[in-house]
Amino acid sequence: MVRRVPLFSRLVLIGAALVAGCTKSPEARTEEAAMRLTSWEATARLLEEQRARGAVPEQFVRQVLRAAAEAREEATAKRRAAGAP
Amino acid sequence: MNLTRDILDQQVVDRRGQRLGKVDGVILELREGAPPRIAAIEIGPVAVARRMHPRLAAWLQRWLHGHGPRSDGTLRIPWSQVKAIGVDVRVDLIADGTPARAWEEWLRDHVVRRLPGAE
Amino acid sequence: MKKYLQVTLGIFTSIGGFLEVGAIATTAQAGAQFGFRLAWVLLLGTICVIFLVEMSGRLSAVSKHTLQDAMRERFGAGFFLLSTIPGMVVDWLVLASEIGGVALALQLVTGVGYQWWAFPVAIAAWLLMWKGNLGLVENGTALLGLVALAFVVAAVRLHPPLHDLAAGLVPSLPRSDGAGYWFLAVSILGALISPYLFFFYSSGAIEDQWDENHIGSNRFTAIVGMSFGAVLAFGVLTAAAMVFYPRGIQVDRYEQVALMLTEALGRPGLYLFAGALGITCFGAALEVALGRAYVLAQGFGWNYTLNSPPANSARFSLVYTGMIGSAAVLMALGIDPLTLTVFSMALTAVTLPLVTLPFILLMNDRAYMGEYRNGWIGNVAVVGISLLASLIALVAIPLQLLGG
Amino acid sequence: MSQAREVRGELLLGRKVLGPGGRVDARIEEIVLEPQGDDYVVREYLSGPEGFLEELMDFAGGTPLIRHIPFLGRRIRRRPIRWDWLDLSDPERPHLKHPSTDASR
Repeated sequence: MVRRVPLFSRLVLIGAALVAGCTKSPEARTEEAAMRLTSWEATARLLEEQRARGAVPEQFVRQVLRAAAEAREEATAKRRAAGAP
Repeated sequence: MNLTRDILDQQVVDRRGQRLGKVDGVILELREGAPPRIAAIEIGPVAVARRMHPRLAAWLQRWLHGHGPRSDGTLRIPWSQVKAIGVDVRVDLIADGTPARAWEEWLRDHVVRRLPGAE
Repeated sequence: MKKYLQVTLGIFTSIGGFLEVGAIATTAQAGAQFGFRLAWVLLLGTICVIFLVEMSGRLSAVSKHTLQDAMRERFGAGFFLLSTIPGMVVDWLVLASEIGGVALALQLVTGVGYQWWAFPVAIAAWLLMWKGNLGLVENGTALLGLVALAFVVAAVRLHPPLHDLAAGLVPSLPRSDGAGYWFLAVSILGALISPYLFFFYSSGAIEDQWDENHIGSNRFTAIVGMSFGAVLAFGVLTAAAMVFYPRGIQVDRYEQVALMLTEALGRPGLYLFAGALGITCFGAALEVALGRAYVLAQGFGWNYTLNSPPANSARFSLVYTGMIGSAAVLMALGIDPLTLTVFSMALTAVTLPLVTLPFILLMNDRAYMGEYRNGWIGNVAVVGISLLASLIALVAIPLQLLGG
Repeated sequence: MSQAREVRGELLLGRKVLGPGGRVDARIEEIVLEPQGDDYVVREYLSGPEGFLEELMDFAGGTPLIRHIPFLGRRIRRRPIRWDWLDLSDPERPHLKHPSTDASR
C-alpha cells in the first residue's frame, strides 16, 4: 500500500520527461513541412497522369487540387512559423 | 454464498423478466447476539455513487431530486421479496412504476415518445 | 448448419469494427510511408482480435453475461466506472471519425463538403437503429460491405511483389523515421483492436441467444469474420504500398487515398473507394454507438434491446441518440476527419489494457466459464495480448508527440 | 426488533479492520453468508484481494512460471474472521473483539 504512491509519482515523472523529450525541434518541423510539400507535388503529378488517362472525374480532380492547395499553404506557413530562413 | 461474488452488482429482474437494475447495495441488519442478516437489497445510482465517494452521492441525490421525475431512482427491495439468486437476482415485484424505473419512464414519456416512430 | 450462418454477426462486426475509418487510414498511411514493412503489425493485430473476439463470444455463450456485464459483476462498480468513462470519451471521438469517413465518401462522389454531410449521415444511422433491428443492421452492412473487396481487387491488379509482402510479415526495425514507424504500428493496433468491437460482439451473442452449442460456430465466426476484415486491410496496405510508396506520397487527406483505387481500377475506382469507405464507416458508426449504449445499459442493469421499439428501452435508445447527435456536431464544425481519426486511434490504444486485462480473469473464472475456461493456449494468448496492450498504452502518447 | 441497526454491506468491503491497539489488521474483501431459516446471515468476513489489480496479481501469482519468482509469486492469503469477532458498532471503523484472529477458525 505504502509503495504505491511513490511508484505512481515516479511514473508521472517518467511520463513528463518523455513528453518533454519528445516535442519536436524547429529543424524537425521544417524538414517535415518540406516532406509534405514534396508529397503533395507527387500527388499532383499522379493526379495529372490519371486525368490524362481519363481515370478520374473532373469533379474529383478539383477536390484533390483544392486539398493540395490547402496542404501546401499549411506546410509553407508551418515552415515559416518554425523559423526557416 | 458470498456477498460480493453472488449478490452485489448482479442483475435484478422482476417477475416478468424486466431488467430493474444491478444490486447496487446490500443492507445488513445488526442484531444483538445473532449474526447480521441481509435485510434488503438496494438499486439506484445514489448507492453506486456512495461507493465512490459520499459527497458524490449527496450531490447526485440532490441533482436527481431537482430534475426530471424528481426521484433519485433508489429502490429498496426487502430480502423476503428476493426469490432466487443465480445468473440474475429474481425479485417478486413488478418493475413498472417503481423508483428504479422512474427515470426510464420519465425519459420514455417526455423524450422518446416525442420523437417519431418510438412505438 | 444454421448456426454457421450466424457468421453474418462476425462479418458485420468485422466490417464495422475491424475494417473501418481507422484501419483504412492507418494502413494506407503505413503502406505509403513504409511500403510492406508494417504488414506484420496487421498480422499481429488480426491474431489478437481473433483471440479476443472468440473469447468475448464464448464468455457470452457460456455465462449468459456480456463482457461489460461480467466486468461490472466481477470487478464491481468502481472498476466499471473507471473503465467506462475514458472509454466513452474515446468512443465518442471514434464515432465522430466514423461519421467523418461516411461524410467524406459522400464528398468524394458529390463534391459537396463533408461538413454538410455530417447531420444527414448521423440521421440515417440513427433511423436505422431507431426503426430497424439487429438483424437488419447486421445483414445489411455485411452484404453492402462486400464492396470493400474492391481493395483486394485493386491490390491484385497492381501485381504486388509477393516476396516483399511476405518479408513484411516478419517484424523488422525501421531504417529511418523510427518514431513515425512505431507511431503507425501503435495506431494500426489501436484501430484493429477496438474495445467497442468486443462489447458489440458479446452483446450481439446475447441478443441472438447463444448457448454452449454455439462455441464451435463462435470460433468459426471469429476466425472467418476477422480474417475477412484482415484480407481487406491487407488490400489497403498493398495498394498504398504499390501506388504511394514508390512516388513518395504521404497520406494526409482521404482524397489522396482514393487515388490508389483509381490508379488500379480507373474511373469506377473512385466510386468503389467511396462505397467501401462509406459503408465500412457507416457500419462502424452503428457499432460504436450501439456498443456504448450496450455498455451503459448492461453496466447499470437497464432494459436494452434493438429488437423492440425504442419506447421499451428509453435510456438505452437515448444513449446512442445522444452519442451520434453530439458526434455529428463535431464533424459539422469542420474538424479534419483524418487528423481526428489518427488521434482517436492512438487514444483507443491508451485505453486498451482496461479491456484486455479483465479478459485474463474472466476467462479463467470457474463460476462464469465452468469447463469452458481458457486452456493454456488461450491464456498464453490473452496474457501476451495484455502485455502488448499495456506496452502500447504507455508509448502511444509519447509517440504521438514525436511521430504523429 | 425495536433497535435494528443497519449497515451497508457494500461499504464494508475494502474497509480496514483495526486490531488491538488500533493497528490495521486486515481488510474486509468478502462477506460469506449462510442460510438460516428464510434469512441469509453473515457467517464470516474474509480478507483477500481487494480490487481489480490485486486480483490480477493474485492470478499471476498462481501461475506455474511466476510462482517461483520471490516477490511476484506471493499469493494473497485469505483469512476468515468469524462474524462475532468483528465489532461493527462503528461501521466506519470495524475492529476485532479478540486479541488474536489467527485462532478464529
